[in-house]
Amino acid sequence: MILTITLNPAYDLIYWVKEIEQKGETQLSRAFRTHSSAGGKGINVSIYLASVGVENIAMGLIGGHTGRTIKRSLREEGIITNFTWISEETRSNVAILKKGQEDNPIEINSTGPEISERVLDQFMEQYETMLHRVSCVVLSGSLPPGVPKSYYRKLVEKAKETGIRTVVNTGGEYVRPAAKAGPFLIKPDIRERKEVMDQALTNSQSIIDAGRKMLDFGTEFVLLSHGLTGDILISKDKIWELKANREELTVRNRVGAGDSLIGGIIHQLEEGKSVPEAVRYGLAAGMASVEVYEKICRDTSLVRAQLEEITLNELGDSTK
Amino acid sequence: MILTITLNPAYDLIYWVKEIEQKGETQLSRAFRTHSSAGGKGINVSIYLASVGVENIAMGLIGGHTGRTIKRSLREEGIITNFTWISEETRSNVAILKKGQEDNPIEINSTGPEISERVLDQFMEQYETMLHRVSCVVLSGSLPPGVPKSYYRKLVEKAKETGIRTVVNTGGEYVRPAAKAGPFLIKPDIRERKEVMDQALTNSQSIIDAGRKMLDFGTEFVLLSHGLTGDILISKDKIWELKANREELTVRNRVGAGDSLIGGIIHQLEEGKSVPEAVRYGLAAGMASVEVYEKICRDTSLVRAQLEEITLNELGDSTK
Amino acid sequence: MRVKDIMTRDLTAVRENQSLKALIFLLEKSELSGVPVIDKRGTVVGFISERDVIQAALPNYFEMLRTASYLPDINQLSRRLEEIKEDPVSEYMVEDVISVDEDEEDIHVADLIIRNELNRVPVVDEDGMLTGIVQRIDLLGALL
Amino acid sequence: MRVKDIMTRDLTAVRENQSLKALIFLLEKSELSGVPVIDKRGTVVGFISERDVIQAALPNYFEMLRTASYLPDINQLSRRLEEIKEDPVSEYMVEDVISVDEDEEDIHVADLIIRNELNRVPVVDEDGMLTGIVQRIDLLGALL
Repeated sequence: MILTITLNPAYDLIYWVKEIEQKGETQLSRAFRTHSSAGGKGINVSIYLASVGVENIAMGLIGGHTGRTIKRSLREEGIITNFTWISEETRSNVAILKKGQEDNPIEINSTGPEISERVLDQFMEQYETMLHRVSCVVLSGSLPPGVPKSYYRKLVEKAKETGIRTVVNTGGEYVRPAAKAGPFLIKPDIRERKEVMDQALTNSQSIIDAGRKMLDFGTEFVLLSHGLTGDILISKDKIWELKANREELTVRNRVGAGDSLIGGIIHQLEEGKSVPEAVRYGLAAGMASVEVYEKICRDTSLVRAQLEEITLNELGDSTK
Repeated sequence: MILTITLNPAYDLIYWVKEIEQKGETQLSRAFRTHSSAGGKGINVSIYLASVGVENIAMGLIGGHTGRTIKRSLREEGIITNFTWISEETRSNVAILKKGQEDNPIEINSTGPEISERVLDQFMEQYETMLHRVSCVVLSGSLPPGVPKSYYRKLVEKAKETGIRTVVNTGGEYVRPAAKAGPFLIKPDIRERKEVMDQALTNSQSIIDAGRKMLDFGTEFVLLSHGLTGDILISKDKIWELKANREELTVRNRVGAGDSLIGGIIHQLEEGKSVPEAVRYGLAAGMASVEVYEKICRDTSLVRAQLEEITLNELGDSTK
Repeated sequence: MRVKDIMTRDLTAVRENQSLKALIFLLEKSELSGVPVIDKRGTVVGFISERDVIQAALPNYFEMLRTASYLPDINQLSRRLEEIKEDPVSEYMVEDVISVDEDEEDIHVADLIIRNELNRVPVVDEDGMLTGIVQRIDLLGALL
Repeated sequence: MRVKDIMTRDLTAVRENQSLKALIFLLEKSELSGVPVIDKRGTVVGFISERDVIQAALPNYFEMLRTASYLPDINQLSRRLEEIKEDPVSEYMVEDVISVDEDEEDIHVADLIIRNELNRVPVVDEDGMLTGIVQRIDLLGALL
């Protein structure tokens, strides 16, 4: 059983538009297609996992009308829910995809409500209870206001105490504290800033250096998926490079691609695959997700087709 | 008791952003303020009316998670709800207001779900039942796919049979059929296209000519609020011009201004005011709504302040 | 406090001539376990709930469940429901409906709800027209 | 069909050491009338509902309502609730909780729910850990 954590969930609204026209006093656009779904990175992983039949529990903080909508829609997906309620309304995020420019969407996010200590205590109680019945915890996304920057460290440590694997997918200032707890796998999110652990990512060597800093804290695997070179997976004693053929991808919607990657990795680890093979599959799941309008690609044949476009090579000894 | 009809409601999400920046592969923006609320033009009128203590019933078609959210949030506003359920999800509309350019928002609307005949039959039954207990019906906004263009005509006629006043606020192709039924007051929505009843609106005379065409069908009052000249109110035998001082308005959010106008008119008619005086108040309510972040201005002192900026002049005999 | 202070002003109801099928659609979408039945003018003429639908499909179902000797097959129930789904709700509703008016004391409704183990009580005006509903939860919300 | 085919896989519950105040917050936000009570490991140790809270605040409230002679004041209830709101739920929960497991036949749960007039029955695994809930509405949803 997998547990996903989304401390700052959102309801995702995706609009595909032909163009945005000036009409009278507004720049008006009528969407020719829309997709809405419960979101936030951990929840997206849950949706991916449920779509391939991997039983999972979604935890996190929800509130108000939007919170109820999220809970209901996860229930319809077959995901086990165990949320902590807050008094404020959960945020909604918007992505607008203009025809022909789907690879450069307009994304409007809001910060999300401020979280009180009382809520965090309640969440921690529920989290500790859930650790009794899961084998892997996925910690994804940013933290909402009011939650200490080091919160992922605490969550990873609690899981490790109980002997549970942890996978962390977060960006910016949340990477370092999480890495310090030494999770099983960490994938820093570097879409917004090509930097991690104060290390600018400019070429393969800088990526490997940044990865090593995280391994030093006891992290077992670091995945840096970045689009600068091939994607790089680093363990204590090995480095792998994964090269995907992204040229021929028809971009329909990038939202959820990174979460499909994490979902794909966990799905394959559950099936007993090695970490490098699982990562290769995860990349394929991410690429397949980009090619469908829905946030998550539910068709595994599309994933398998992408898998053939990805090569996995051992680069050598990471200690050198 | 007032009845508002919203056949194509939406959940409105409004985001205020500082700028939209290119970050990696997306044009990302974090909203510094958000406002979400049940919407659609008739529902906005209901919210306005409830805010000034005018009892009203909201009817229309809702579905799915968003439909439930709309129903709940109207309940919290103190509005009586009597919706008809559809199987599909109600749409969400988005407005993005960039700092310094609040008067030119980006608006993303979707069409809304296709409505079946069975749902329309069900709605009509509920509508006819409600006509036994209201004194005025407000028909606002566009019609969703599947609803005949002439549907407002049918609704206005049913209300007139029972001796009930009707106020219509719609645009484009929905204006003519509604006008044909001869409602009490019609306010064509010309924000998108400065044209009504096949008459281009270029100056006062063309506005008066377009208005007369609607009066010929038995409509009692036509209000053309347009920003070309002063706003013009036309009855069978009189014309009034209303001039507002819009120069000093600080635009915070235009969404809901037109609905506050209609709400203000009905509020004042309920208090026994004449139509021209009610329209003057309505314009003030619309202007006050533009100056607040919320969709509807709930502070009547702001409306009264705007009222002083509006002059009402009788232009003369409309039959000449 | 009075009923008007705690009631939910929602007029969700089913018309007496509507089919069980339409009722089931309404209960499912609105997530209610039962709704008032009204006539053309909006006057409350009955109340119908999920339980009444089951009773309609298999009149002796609850009886069968109560006697441990024989447990009926759920498919049987679904089949019977298929046969009667076009029937009007008026055939299966409870006609002797308990309702309250807006000016009654909340304690009186509390009494009605608890005494009769009700989840929802329709609120009507002097002409018997539906003006809302008191839910058990509204009552508790007022207390807590 | 079995319980696992109709159950809601939601683990909303209250810990035995949490306060009545926390319970009331949870019931209000989640719009549930009652939730299972669990221990630190997630084992179901009881069930608590709005009704139990009222009973806790005013033990003889329902009695009073049943005897027409005297109707209690609702404010009295609110005051008592204020006094006990920091008490743990374990003091007021129903300990003898009826639960089912995922592999039981749905008809058996139907029987339990109807016989005992329950709205919700917790589902537990072989270790007694909460895995979900069967709501009366899930049961009917399966039929209709």
